Amino acid sequence: MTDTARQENPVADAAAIDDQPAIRLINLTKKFGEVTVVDHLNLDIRRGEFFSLLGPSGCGKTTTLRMIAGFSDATEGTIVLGGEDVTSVQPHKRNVNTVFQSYALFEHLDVEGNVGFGLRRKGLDKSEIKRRVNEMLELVDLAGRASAKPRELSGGQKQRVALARALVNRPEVLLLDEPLAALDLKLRHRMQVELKEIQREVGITFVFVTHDQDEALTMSDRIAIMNNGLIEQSGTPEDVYERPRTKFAAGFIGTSNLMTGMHSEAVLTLESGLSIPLPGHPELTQGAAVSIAIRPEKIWMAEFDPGMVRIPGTVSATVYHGATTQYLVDVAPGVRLTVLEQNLARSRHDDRWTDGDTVELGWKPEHVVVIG
Amino acid sequence: MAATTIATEAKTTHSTSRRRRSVEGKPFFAVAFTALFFVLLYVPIVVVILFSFNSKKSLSVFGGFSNRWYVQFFNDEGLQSSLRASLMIASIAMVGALLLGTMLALALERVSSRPARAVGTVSLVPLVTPEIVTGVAALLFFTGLGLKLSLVTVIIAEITFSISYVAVIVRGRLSSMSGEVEEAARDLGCTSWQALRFVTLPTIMPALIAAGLLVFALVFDDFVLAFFTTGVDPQPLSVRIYSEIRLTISPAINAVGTCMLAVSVLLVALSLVIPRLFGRKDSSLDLISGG
Amino acid sequence: MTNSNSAQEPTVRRRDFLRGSLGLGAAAALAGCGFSGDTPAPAASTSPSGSAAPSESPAAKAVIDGDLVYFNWAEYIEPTVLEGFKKEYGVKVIETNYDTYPGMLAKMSSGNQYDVVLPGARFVEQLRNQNMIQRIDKAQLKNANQSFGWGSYFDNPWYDPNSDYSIPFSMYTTGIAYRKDKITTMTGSWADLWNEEGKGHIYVLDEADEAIGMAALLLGLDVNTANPDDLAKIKDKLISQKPYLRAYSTDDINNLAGGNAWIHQEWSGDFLNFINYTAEDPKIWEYIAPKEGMPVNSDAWVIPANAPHPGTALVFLDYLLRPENIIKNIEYLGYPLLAQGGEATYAKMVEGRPSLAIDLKNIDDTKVYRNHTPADTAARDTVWTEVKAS
Amino acid sequence: MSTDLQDAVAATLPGAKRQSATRTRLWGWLLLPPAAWMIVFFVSSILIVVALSFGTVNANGRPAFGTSLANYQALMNTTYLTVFIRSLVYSVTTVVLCMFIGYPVAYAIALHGGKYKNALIAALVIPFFASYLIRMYAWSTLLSDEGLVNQALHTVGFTDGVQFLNTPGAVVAGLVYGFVVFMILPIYASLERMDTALIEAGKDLYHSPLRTFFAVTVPATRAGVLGGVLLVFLPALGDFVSAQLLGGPSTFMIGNLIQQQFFESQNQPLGSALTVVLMLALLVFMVFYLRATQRQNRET
Repeated sequence: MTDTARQENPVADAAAIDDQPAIRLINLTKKFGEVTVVDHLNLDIRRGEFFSLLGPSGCGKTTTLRMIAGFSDATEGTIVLGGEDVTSVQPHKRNVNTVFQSYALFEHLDVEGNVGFGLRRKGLDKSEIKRRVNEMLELVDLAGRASAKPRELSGGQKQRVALARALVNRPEVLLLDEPLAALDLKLRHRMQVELKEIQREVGITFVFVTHDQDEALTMSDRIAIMNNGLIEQSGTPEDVYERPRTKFAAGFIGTSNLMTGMHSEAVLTLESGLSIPLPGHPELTQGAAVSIAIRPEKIWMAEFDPGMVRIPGTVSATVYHGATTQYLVDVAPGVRLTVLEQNLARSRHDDRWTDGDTVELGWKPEHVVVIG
Repeated sequence: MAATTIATEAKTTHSTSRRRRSVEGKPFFAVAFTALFFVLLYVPIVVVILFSFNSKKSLSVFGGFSNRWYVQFFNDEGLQSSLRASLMIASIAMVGALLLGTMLALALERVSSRPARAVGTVSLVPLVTPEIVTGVAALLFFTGLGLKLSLVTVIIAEITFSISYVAVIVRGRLSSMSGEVEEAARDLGCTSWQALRFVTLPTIMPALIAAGLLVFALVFDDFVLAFFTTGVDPQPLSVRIYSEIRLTISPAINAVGTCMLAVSVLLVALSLVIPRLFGRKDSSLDLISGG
Repeated sequence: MTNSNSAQEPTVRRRDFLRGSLGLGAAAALAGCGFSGDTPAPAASTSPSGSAAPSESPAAKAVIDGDLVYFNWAEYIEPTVLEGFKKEYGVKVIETNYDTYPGMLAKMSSGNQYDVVLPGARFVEQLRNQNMIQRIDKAQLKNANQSFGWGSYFDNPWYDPNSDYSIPFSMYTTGIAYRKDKITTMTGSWADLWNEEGKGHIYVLDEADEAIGMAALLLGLDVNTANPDDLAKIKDKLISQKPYLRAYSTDDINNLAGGNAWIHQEWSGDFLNFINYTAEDPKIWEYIAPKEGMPVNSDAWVIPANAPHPGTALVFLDYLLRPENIIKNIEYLGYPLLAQGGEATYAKMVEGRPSLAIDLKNIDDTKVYRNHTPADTAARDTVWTEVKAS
Repeated sequence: MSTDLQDAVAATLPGAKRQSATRTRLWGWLLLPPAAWMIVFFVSSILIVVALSFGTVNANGRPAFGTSLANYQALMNTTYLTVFIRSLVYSVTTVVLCMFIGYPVAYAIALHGGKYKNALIAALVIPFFASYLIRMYAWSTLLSDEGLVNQALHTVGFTDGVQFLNTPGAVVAGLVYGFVVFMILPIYASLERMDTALIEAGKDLYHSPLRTFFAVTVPATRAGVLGGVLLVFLPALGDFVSAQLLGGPSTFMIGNLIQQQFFESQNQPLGSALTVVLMLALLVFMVFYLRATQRQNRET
């Protein structure tokens, strides 16, 4: 874990960042009594990027967001916003805005009143407010509903009002706290696309908190995976998906087949006695405990290429998903791998395996991710 | 929301299963019983109104219509000053209880420390204490401190008694308001106070109105506390009514009662209408009744 | 305010204080010793003679010095008389009412400040002994001769030597009212309150003195007795009456008018007022003077020691003593007022109803309610509480 | 205990819910004025009552603090016990009657009120905002022996008339009339909150609507009923107006006893002791009540 932290250390990395980051968190820590919720977090978020904090509930992602917004005081550490230390600045003086999970719309005001709230607090003149509010309502596709009260709006509309209300202030950073969690699946997918488009259009840095890995993968420029108050790994979606650096990262994003054993001479020996060839990792020390992860879709069950690692197994369960079929294959006592096969046009129904079939599994050595 | 659902549900069952229901007869019983209940509820009210127009000085024989008791009421300086005193007590107690009760509700919703919970519990005790106990306690407290009993002592006692009503109603509304709403206000440039003023208070306004009207009505009509704590100032109306009905026959009291009734109809009507002016579909009555 | 008995007062107070603060801590200390309303100087005795000379306060002058704070029974004054006072002197009357004499005393003791109060005779004595009322300078009253100075009994009544502290107002007897159309078996005794015919329609006044006094007369005892044996007999007697009773109530006029009462222990004036102003058919009503004797009592105006406007109070009392106002009040209230000509006016009103006649001679006889020592008062109160509670 | 009480009381009242805490110093400061007010004017006044209950009446007939148990000894008397039991019987009867009257009314309004629901609730509340004393007084004149009700009965042929007033029944009726609204509103609220799908499901399951009512509706509204019990029982036990205006010679309640000690017998210490006993009785009731609500919470 300390490795991760060091890698993210902005001081060490400073040379690599040409531009000043939108947000820099240095040793940010939050404790509630004895419980440490955020633990010496170091993180840079670049200007204009769509950055996601991804993690299970209770991992500290929302607390981090609340500290950035100023709703929660940091126990320790520094928050730098656009080059300025804002650690002890009141929320209303920080140039960030938040889109809340519950939308937190003001029930006594109509849509226009809600969206213009921040501008009125800033004391802008009326015509300017009106202009910018209308512009923003156009952007979020709510131009016709300016005088509706929040309770008359649908969930998706409320969501867009909340977004407009925050964006209209042109914050340096927009914080979004699981803003799509309350929407139904279909609407959520639509809003994901819209949000991403709006972000591109306005060019504001988005910090997006979510526990939904699909959401994070599809929308983000970069993702940080958080667990127990620490960042396990950060990088592009492809990075974190293809090359998980920790067991948690491997397990949390997508499904992974995780196996731990003893490494010696390019072979990993599991506790159950199963030996798995592990070529191409000269960096590994002999006799060390090593975990490997293989994505289910990276495992083949037929038409193997040369150079693949191949081991036998028995199908214990099949789950038909339409476009894919998921197989659970026992390769050794207590070792069950998940395999995902495309149901391609060329594969015939009869070709599929059923429970109890003896099969062979294979994968390319480069698809095996070795975790420290 | 739930209300509409139930209403629609009730309507559908009504049309689809009329036959079965008439066999079992329960809703008819309930409805007929309710009708009877309302009749009994309003019988004395009708009597009060009717006899306020009686031309005779009698509460059992109606001798024809006359406005003599209203004339007497409007010329009776004692009753007038009592009415003014009660209006004043109710207004000040309403404002005081609203202020303190709302503070209490806001604090209790947000502070969960041990002392706060203790205060919360204590503030609820008056709700479950018979008024005679509160009255006795207030009397002993004021006389024990050597304070002169006056409208001020009545107001203090009434505020003490009413804070809990306000706190409960306002807390009910606050707890259904997400804490994020205030954060949103601060996020958009408000200080804590501004968030309270521009967002929280407007949001809970219907609850404040409901609580205010309830307290006004309860205090205006309250007899026991006023009886124990009133001094030589003009007596609150309820206390004067009490001494009059105990010792004399005074149909002017019916005129007073009719006027009070008219005012309370107005108040309740307001509580139904005002929230609509704030653009809310539910009314303060829902809050009073907990709906 | 000085007091001849004040020498022993501090020790009593301090002892109370120590007891209180030691035993009860902050709350007791906060409220001081004897609790509130332990007014200026507690007198050592409440002896019926009232001989303990009360304080000499500088007597007030009959000059308007503010609005009148008036404390009386509800509607126990002719309305135009009160109106006339307000108009003539341009002051307001702040009126509060009591519904029992002890209730009146409780309100006065809790520190409430009134200008004029109308206590019953024995309460006048009690207030005087406790220095709660002030001396009334008769020279300030132009109409004082209406009540005093012509050989009137009230030059020196039993409850207030020389009438130094009070102006007598009305007097009354307590008897029995009944309906001739419902009850045919009256015997002219207090035992009629146990009448079989009237069972369930009999009322007794909700006042300790009246109820205990009535039972005492029936048993041939002193109306003021505090003897434990007597009280035990009285208690049994009163409890034996319960099956016959409709209720204990001082709401007498309502009870008569509503038809609930066929037999009612009744004040003479209320009865007269009832048949004159309220009764549908006055002829069916009769008032009897029980043969065992009737309690006779009176009341008097006083000015509390802490009255905020004693000047206005004196002006008001003088105003009440004007002959025309005396007559108006007698006719409205149905009680004879204790002033010149009052008896004659009253006598005319009760012509043909001899049982309502009141003889001034009886005003200090044995059937007048007197004050007791605190222990005796407590004993009588306990009997009354137990009777009502049982 | 204290938080239990808070929750239990809160549970009986409209819209009450627990909530998370967002801390700001502001809120702490907001707590100060009401807390100070309650401590000064409520808590300390109750303490004075307790203190004075150990006091005595001095030679002057005035109350004084003390450490005497005499007032409590005086209460060990069959007379006071009678009054206590009588008050309990009246209050419990009142609660039961309010339940049987209030439930159908709340049920009819909540489930069959349709669009008139709000109007009906308003109609229910309005009389309770007009003077309680005047309404009681109106009843007493209506029901008097020659009042309108008996006049009506007379014309129908009941020549003897019926005595309604000055009976224990009249006192209880007065209490029911005075407090039934406190039973109806919580039941109404819980019926409103109830998921009507439950009734539908119940009808499928039990077929008979009556059985559905007892198996589904009644349990679902138990919280409302318990709340109503609390809100009716407590004021009924301490009432003295009903017994005074409608009662007979033997309907004295604790409230009357306390009032008598304060305003007639001039024995404030004894009155205080009675008040303390009343408070203790209520405390015992509250403990049982809390157990009941907790059991209810566990079951649902």
